[in-house]
Amino acid sequence: MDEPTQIEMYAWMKLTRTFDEQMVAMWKQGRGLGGTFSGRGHEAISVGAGMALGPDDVVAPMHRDLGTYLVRGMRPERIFGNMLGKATGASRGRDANLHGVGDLDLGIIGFISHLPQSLPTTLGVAMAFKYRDEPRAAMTFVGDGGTTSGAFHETLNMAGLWQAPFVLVIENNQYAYSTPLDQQMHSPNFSERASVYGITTVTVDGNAVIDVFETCAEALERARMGGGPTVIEATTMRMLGHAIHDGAEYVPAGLLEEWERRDPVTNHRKHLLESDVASEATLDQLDATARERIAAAIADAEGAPMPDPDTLGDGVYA
Amino acid sequence: MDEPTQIEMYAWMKLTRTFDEQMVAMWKQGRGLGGTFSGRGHEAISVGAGMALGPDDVVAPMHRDLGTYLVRGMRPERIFGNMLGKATGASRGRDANLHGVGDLDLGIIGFISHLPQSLPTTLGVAMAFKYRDEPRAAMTFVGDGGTTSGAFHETLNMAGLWQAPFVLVIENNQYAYSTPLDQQMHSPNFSERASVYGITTVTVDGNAVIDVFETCAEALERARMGGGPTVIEATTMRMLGHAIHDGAEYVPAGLLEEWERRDPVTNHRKHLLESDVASEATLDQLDATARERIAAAIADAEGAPMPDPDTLGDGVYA
Amino acid sequence: MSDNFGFTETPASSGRELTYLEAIAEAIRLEMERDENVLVMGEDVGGGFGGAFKVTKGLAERFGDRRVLNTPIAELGFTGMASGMALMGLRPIIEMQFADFISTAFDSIVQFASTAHYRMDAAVPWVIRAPSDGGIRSGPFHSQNPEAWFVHTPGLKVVAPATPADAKGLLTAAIRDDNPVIYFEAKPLYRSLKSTVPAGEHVVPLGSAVIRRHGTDVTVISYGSMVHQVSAAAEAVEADGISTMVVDLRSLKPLDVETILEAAASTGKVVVTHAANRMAGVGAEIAALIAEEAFESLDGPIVRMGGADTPVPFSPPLEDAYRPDAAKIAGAIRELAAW
Amino acid sequence: MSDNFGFTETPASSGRELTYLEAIAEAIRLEMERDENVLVMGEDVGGGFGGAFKVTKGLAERFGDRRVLNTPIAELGFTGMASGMALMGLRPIIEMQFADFISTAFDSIVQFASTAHYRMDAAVPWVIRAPSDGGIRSGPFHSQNPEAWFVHTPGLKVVAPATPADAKGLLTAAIRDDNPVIYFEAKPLYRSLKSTVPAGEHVVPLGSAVIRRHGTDVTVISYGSMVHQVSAAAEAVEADGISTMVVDLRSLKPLDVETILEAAASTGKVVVTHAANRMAGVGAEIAALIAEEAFESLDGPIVRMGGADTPVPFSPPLEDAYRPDAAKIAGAIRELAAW
Ligand SMILES: Cc1ncc(C[n+]2csc(CCOP(=O)(O)OP(=O)(O)O)c2C)c(N)n1
Ligand SMILES: Cc1ncc(C[n+]2csc(CCOP(=O)(O)OP(=O)(O)O)c2C)c(N)n1
Ligand SMILES: [Mg+2]
Ligand SMILES: [Mg+2]
Repeated sequence: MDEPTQIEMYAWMKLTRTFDEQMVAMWKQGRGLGGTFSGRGHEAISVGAGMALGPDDVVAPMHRDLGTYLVRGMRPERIFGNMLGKATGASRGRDANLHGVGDLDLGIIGFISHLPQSLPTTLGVAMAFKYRDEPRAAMTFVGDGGTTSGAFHETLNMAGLWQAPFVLVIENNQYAYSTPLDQQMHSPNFSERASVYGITTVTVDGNAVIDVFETCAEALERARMGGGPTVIEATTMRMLGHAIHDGAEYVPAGLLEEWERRDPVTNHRKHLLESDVASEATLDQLDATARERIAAAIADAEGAPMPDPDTLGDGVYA
Repeated sequence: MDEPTQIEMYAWMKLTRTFDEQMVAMWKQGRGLGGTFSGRGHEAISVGAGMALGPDDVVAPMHRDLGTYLVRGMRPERIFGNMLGKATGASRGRDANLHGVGDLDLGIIGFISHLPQSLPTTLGVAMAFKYRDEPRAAMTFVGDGGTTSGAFHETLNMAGLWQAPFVLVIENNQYAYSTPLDQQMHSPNFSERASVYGITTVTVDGNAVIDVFETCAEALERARMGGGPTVIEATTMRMLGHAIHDGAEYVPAGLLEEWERRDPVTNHRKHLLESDVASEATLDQLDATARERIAAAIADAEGAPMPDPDTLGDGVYA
Repeated sequence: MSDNFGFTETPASSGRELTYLEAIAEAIRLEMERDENVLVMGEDVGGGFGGAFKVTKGLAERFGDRRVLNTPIAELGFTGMASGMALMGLRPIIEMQFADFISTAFDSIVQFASTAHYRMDAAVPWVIRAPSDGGIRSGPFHSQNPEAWFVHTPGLKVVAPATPADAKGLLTAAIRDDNPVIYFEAKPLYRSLKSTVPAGEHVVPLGSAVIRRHGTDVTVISYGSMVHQVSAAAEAVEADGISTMVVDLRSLKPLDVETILEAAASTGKVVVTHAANRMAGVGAEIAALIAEEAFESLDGPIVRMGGADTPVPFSPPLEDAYRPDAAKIAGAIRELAAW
Repeated sequence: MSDNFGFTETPASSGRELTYLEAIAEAIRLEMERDENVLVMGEDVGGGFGGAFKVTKGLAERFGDRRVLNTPIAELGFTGMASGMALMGLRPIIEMQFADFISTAFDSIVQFASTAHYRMDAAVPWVIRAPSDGGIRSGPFHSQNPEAWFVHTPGLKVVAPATPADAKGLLTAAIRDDNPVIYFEAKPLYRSLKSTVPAGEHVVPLGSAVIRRHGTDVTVISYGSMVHQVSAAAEAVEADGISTMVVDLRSLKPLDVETILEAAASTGKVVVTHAANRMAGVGAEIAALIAEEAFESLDGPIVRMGGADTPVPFSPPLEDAYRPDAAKIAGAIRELAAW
């Protein structure tokens, strides 16, 4: 992989991590509105997948895929604005946190709360590409928890049947809210589960951004070329609670320690340094840029106006 | 297998077939009401599975499982009565054809139209047995078509997770209405699809009543003894149209001819004769009994009163 | 057969007689010819079969499998899929095999399709064709009229044509509309009702009701197949000297509030009727609207007639007791006229 | 806090102050102690966690995992499963993590559970606990009030308590009822509302409304958290010399028709209000009922106030514009009183 791309990965992951940390801090200080979700630990997946997307591809990210939104060009101002219910937010005050942060001009479908509704929707996007014979792919994400829902099965069955240009990333982060894998399913054999539908399956270390990127890039290219759908299981760990209010006392401390050692941002930084791809100074510079970028976004969002209540009814219909 | 049981199988299959043929004839003569479904070709499955059930087991049959209702003790009068909308029908005029033909005293849950809702419902029955630590099993059926629906996945995932005393028979009859298997799924690998959930799977010739019986009996016994769920794929062919009005012109004639040679009733008769289990006279006698039994049931149902319109609101609530 | 119902089709120019079903099929075919983005999907709609009611018969031969897509039994999945297609500019027409099965796709309709534009400015232009209504001995799972669930849901549009001409015109409008539209077709009318339908392009705007019959004593508001029962009832009470105004809503969401209120005010006496069960049905909305906005003009209670609060029973005497019909409606008109 | 709302709890004997949430938890615990067939199931309800809102906290420790079952994310499947359990005599209490997610289980509720007794004489005694309602900045998918869908569906019962005492009493009745009951708990009240709750057995029969405040000028009918806004509005308009009767429906299906009609007739002026969106909401049923059955007693239009016909927006100024509140209700009362 070329060096600039590897450095770019770091920049996006760091921007994502910084956003996440600042967001958590704001909410803890009572400067937030409603609840919010941290994607800490998921940066390699969200950034790796996001960077693998081509300009004409479409993606429907989830609540822990902040990096994908950012890489795809969603300005942090619009995301913080959304979280604070501002008129400048992506949903203009209509939807909360990362929900509804969508923009078809950027090829992003906003997060849909009811799990896993992004699956059939994204299959439809893929089928539209197929219908028009366009070399484009559609990608979405699902948590381990979302895979036990009926829409998972219906979508993958049809994706396999029609060999749609569809890529699904399963973010297996060990928990669905408080529920560990062994209370969700007999065995977390995600690849087997997907392969019965006639779908290519791959498992990847979800904390290794280069691996995620390459796996996704290959799957997306196969999809664009008519090679059909892929399901990628990316293993990782949810490092904070389910949402901001959740202390996640139910997660064994040892598990978090183990995964902390595998932190995707730290490890990619280490890799860049050890392999001499980037210098400490370069990376420090990227860290500083991320801090500034996020500080500016927060300032913008906090300073932005609330929506005018008279706009309540606007946009219910196209 | 002991000889009386083999003969009993013939008796039930013949009763089922005779019912089915008389029903089709009635509807063609305009003596029916609304639509109805033939289970011709499915007798080995419905009778074999029905006979495998223990007295305390519960079953939720489908629209082609007439034999299961009969074996389980649902009197033909109540079924014909149901089909004709009579007050004496199993649902007292409320539900149509085999829909709603249920009676918990007989351990039968009436057919539920929305496919495949009998799956989660039957899992609940199984979980109730498990909750009370009773050595009982719950069984239901699904067509090839019903397997592509979300409830299939949600149910099997939970059945595997909790190792419920649950047995599912997939009646793979090659079609869902006009839609052949290859337009339903990438590959009709039902056993693989079920085994990913941690469920024992078996495939059986759905036209061989002894095989069906033995497979089901083993699965039910395993379930009762705490050995967990089983999914049985029984391969067969829907020999008539989807419902009475459907000529099934979309089914290749050759396919029907091939399966006609594998007719479950004819073949079981041949087997009984060739293996000297029963004489021609014995079987002819059973045929005559079936004809009389069904003629009596039809006469009873046709002579029965319609429900009193004043009872419209009765029984909406318990 | 429309003569039986005692009213003339609104747009009667240059038409031919088509059945209700043929009018639906014609609308689909014309829109598929006009716009490459229009496609049909659902269980058994494709190949030589053409769907449970044969509405889509011939389309696969004409437009190919790409535009007439047979789906597995997966209403939740394929309706969600249609939303994704619609986001990309396609205009899927989804056939529910029966309206009853729409509950299986419910989550996707009421949570995603209905909110996408509000939340992310993205249009979801699909149509669900839902063969609804009973009276033909189909039992509780093939006779439902589930429109109220959707009329209550913001972001959807809901229509229910009563005539072949409206069946064509409303479906054309629904396909061209940029929002998710649920189109309830009355399956008892499929082959039993034949009347004049304009040839070529014919659009009936969503949100416009029509007065099927003018009258001065009592206003009866209805939609779908029930309009014909109302017209027959109006005919019947004329012999008693009662003059009935008949309003066919056509669109249930958005409602044509102006026409409803004017028609209610003009007679001061109103009956609202539909085949769906009465409790919290669409009739409740109409009655509540009038009770609030036309209260001063009212000369009597607003009478609602709907199905009983039971599942739709199969047996003829029970189903007949369940459903409003011309005789029951005439009774209600007479009683209200005498009030 | 209940003092703010200006009304006394109905069954105030021998009680202690409990929050709305504690009252729910107490009902569940007492019924689990009383009847071995009662169990709790849903996402995250088990273990030490006790559900997203901690309503079931402590139950797993007390009753074991067998009776407090953590489920995967599979609302359709586990609600259907609860129906099967109920057929076998168990009494599952299903927790929807948010009422909003009930649409995912919709098919199973409206097609199987609601029709089983009518079609096969088999009781389905489950309760779905659905944490509903907004006003707390949770956005379109965590603020819904979806009761109208279920009130329209024959065979279901629907309740919506407004006070801790009713929360306990209605949940107890719902668990003991032999039918499927949807219990909408108002999550904004969970911890904000604390008032007297009878200790020990406490049953509020399904189908009985209660007059929260007597008055002679205007009757306001409501349920759930909105009752508190109505009470505050009644308090406010008293200063203007307007005497308001406040009806808390408690049960939405079956409705307490007698109390509704008497309360409406006694003042002749009625406001109906709820947080769910107005169009074809439960308020429409109430208004239509009154417009038909109490027409002669009416002295003014029946005023409905509900949420706007939009998804529930997240941003405070939008959500405030969306929801009825004490000030808006007081405005409506004043206007109607002057009519
Ligand atoms: C149908 C549905 N039920 C319940 C929820 C509430 N909910 C939101 S996130 C979540 C857990 C999801 O777990 P998983 O899919 O593993 O994703 P993760 O949060 O771990 O990234 C739940 C239960 C929901 N959003 N949708
Ligand atoms: C959710 C749902 N969608 C559609 C239908 C209509 N329908 C009834 S039977 C059937 C075909 C079922 O095929 P399969 O499951 O293979 O059973 P078979 O009829 O072949 O025995 C369809 C589509 C239904 N009952 N439920
Ligand atoms: Mg997870
Ligand atoms: Mg089949």
